[in-house]
Amino acid sequence: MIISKVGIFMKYDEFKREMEKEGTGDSMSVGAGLTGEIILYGSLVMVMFLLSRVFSEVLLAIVGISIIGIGISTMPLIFKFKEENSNQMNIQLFWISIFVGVLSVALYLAK
Amino acid sequence: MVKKMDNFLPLIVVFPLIMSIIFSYIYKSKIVRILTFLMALILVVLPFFGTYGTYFFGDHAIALGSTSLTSGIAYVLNPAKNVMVFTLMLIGSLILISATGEKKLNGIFTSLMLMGLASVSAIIMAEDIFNLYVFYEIATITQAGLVIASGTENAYKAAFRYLLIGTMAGSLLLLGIALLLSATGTLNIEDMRNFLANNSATPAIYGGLLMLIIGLGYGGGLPPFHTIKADMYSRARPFVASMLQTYSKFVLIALMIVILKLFGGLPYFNITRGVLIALSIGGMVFGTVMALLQNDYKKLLAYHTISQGGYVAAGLAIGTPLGIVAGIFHGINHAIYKSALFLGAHIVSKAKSSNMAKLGGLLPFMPFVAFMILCAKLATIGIPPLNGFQSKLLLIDAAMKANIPELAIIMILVSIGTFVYMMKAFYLIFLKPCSEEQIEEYKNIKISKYSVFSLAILTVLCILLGIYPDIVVDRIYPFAKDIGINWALNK
Amino acid sequence: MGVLSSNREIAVSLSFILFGSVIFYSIYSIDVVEGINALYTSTYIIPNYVTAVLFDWRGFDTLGECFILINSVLVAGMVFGKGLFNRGFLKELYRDKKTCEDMDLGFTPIIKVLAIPMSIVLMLLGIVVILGGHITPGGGFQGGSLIAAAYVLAIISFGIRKCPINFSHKFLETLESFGALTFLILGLLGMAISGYYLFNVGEIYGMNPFPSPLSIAQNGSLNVGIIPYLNMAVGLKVLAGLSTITTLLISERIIFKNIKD
Amino acid sequence: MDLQLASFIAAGVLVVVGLYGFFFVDNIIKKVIALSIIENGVNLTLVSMGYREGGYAPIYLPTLKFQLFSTNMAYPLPQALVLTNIVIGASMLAIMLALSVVFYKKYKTLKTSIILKED
Repeated sequence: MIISKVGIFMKYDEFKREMEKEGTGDSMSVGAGLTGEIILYGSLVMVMFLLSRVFSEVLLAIVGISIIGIGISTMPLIFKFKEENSNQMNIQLFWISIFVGVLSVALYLAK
Repeated sequence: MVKKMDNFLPLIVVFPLIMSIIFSYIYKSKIVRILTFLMALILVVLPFFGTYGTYFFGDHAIALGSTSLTSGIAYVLNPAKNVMVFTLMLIGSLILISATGEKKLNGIFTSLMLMGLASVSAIIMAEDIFNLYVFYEIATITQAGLVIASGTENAYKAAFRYLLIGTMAGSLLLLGIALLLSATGTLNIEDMRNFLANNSATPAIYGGLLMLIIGLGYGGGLPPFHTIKADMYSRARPFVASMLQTYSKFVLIALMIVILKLFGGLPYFNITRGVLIALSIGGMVFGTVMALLQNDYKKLLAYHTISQGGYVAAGLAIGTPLGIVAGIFHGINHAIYKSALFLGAHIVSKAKSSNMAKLGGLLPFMPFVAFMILCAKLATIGIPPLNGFQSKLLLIDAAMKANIPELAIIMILVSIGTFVYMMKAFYLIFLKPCSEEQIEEYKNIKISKYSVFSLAILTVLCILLGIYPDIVVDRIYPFAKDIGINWALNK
Repeated sequence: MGVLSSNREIAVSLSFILFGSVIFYSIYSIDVVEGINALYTSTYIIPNYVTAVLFDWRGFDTLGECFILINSVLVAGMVFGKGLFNRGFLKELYRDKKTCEDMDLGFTPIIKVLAIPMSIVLMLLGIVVILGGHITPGGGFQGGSLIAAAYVLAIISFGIRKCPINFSHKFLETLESFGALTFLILGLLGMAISGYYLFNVGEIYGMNPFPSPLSIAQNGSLNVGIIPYLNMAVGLKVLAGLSTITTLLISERIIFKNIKD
Repeated sequence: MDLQLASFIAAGVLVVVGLYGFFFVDNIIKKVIALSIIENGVNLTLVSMGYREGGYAPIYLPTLKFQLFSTNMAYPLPQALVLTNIVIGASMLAIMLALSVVFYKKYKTLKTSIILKED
């Protein structure tokens, strides 16, 4: 089955194992986690579409979507994502500082 | 002698402040409970004291002569702001009523609640940007205090984080205000808007805009500040959390309106609008994805608040009149159904735990409460005929009319996620089969009548606004038309 | 940031440099527009223009700022166990009575002898600064914080138990509530007379609320209105608020009292 | 040298140094101090905005001519805003210090990475 190798569909068992580590391995939670993964990717794809439309760059869309595709085939993104969203002060400060940096670039340099 | 004016608008802010001092002074006394109840009743009528129009504090109106600027502090009340203040006060009153059922109610808690209500209504009405900053800081300290009130170690930590980052964001916001003051020479929002529209941009103005957005992100819980906010909501008592989320929703709306008012029509605002839309998409997606992973009911609700905040921000960030109406309307709806959900969580948490894996089978013990919680959940997912449906429909309509179908698709995707975790929570709490011992435990649960009363009123409001959305929308529309601009992404 | 990986350190430094330069550039390129200041500088209300802006033009800001102080005293009290829903965490922390020692830094007699006269002089100066706030440099905040500083000086040099100048906690609370309520009610007075909140009432039934000497007059305007009273209210509130915060931070007894029941 | 510009530069330095301390220093008390430095930088920005070359302090003395005084005095508005902001800063500081006292009691350390770690 070639298709299952690139999808996240084969990863169900791995996903379940990962979630059991945190004590939330029942089927409902795993389903919810998978939904989260799909929403994350889906919104990334949509954002890529939007960006490519705003900047009128077809190439950006293609490159972005293929990067997302590679991301999908390698690993579940969502656990990484959860780590980044933890409430450890240092990680929060890291993201805030990245945010202010990106914001200042967006407002000042890209006008 | 000046001609006497009969506008009691300041009482909306001042009366809760006076009562809050009295409450903090008599905090141990036995009459606190009765007074709190009375205060809750008074709060509902307070928003009707003001008459529409601009109110000048200390009779310092628009100065004639050398400058035609407003010299003092001005507040503006219009139907849209009145609806927001009324919603805020109503929810505050219902929370105070359900707090009277608490065993350890004390005056300090009531006092903080009242200060928060006064300061957030001041933020909504203020037409003066420094006054807005002062009340923004009061709201920050109040929220930290309300979290600390629950007294656990985690609550202390959440409040500490919130204060540390809040002080930074507040200082940067003030820096922005200082930059704008230096560039425009005024603090009044209307005058500032006129100045900005007629003069070209300087680096100081860009800096001011940047700092205002940082303040907005913090006050409204947009990413990357969402983890701090979610932490706060989940660590506070659930019925306190319903108040906290109401505060930050209205702070978000008020600050967004200020930014739109100041910069909305300017040519260099396009990139900022993109940034704001990106932030709101981030809020929606991050909130939902994190909520899908949670196992604790309170945390789930906390992240759900973040994702709905993203919706509100998205509507306002689009900036067309329809988008602004949709954003404000969704904010009001969200405040209502989310308070209902948190109150439901408060009732459920009487069953010892908020960990969903340990709950289950609660339906036979509180069928009426379960029904109301289900109503609120359906409202948040966006199922007709409840209020969430109406505002989400408006939001998606606004996104389509601005020619951003991608945003609409993301909204629908996020709604699906909301459906999944809300139904998961409902199943795990109310429907899942449970053991005999648990049933024995459940028999001892005493449900506070006050909480159920508040929950019932909120549910009725959900249905009412779902069937007659025009009650709110008609009041917001003229205001939105005033500050919104029509545009569409034509590429 | 402590525990971050080196890639992250680089990213964070880069974005910090960007943000810092943006802040620096914005502040550097400030070009002050006169704007509303033209009105503030050309209108005579009282000799001290800063106080005029604080209490007349922008009185409501000052009110809000008073409430921040009150709020902070409340919340700081809450951190130390006042009015919590659940005191389990604090009870666990402060279980052993041995740690209940009030701060006494063991200063030498020289400091102890000098501190009291100095703090008395400072307090008197503070009172002068508050009362003359509308004609001389100073005002409610400045005077209030001077008095609070004097009190802090006394407590630090003697320790809170043996300090000769000792305000009780209840007294300070009363003072603070009284100050804030006075401010609010003076605002309501303006509303009753003119319809505008915090209106600077010039006369009440033909009486001048604060008769002032002719020598501070300009253009025949003698009237300072209610500003001196507002100054006093703010002074009381600030001195009580700052002293309460110090007492809270310095003494563990309050925590033990709060978590006793 | 232009005194106002120098003052603005100093304010910018204070804000940036404060932000550095807030983002990069691990000690919680130092973080709080850094926040206080940011605030002082903002206050300095505001005060410098009121500066007038060779101006008078905004206190009217009857010996001065009013016309001369009013055209040459420093702007009072930023100074009033600073007075307000100082009290705001002090109150925030008080709560944060109170919380630090409690956490020091619990953890016997001031490291942010230990006190505010993930939970």
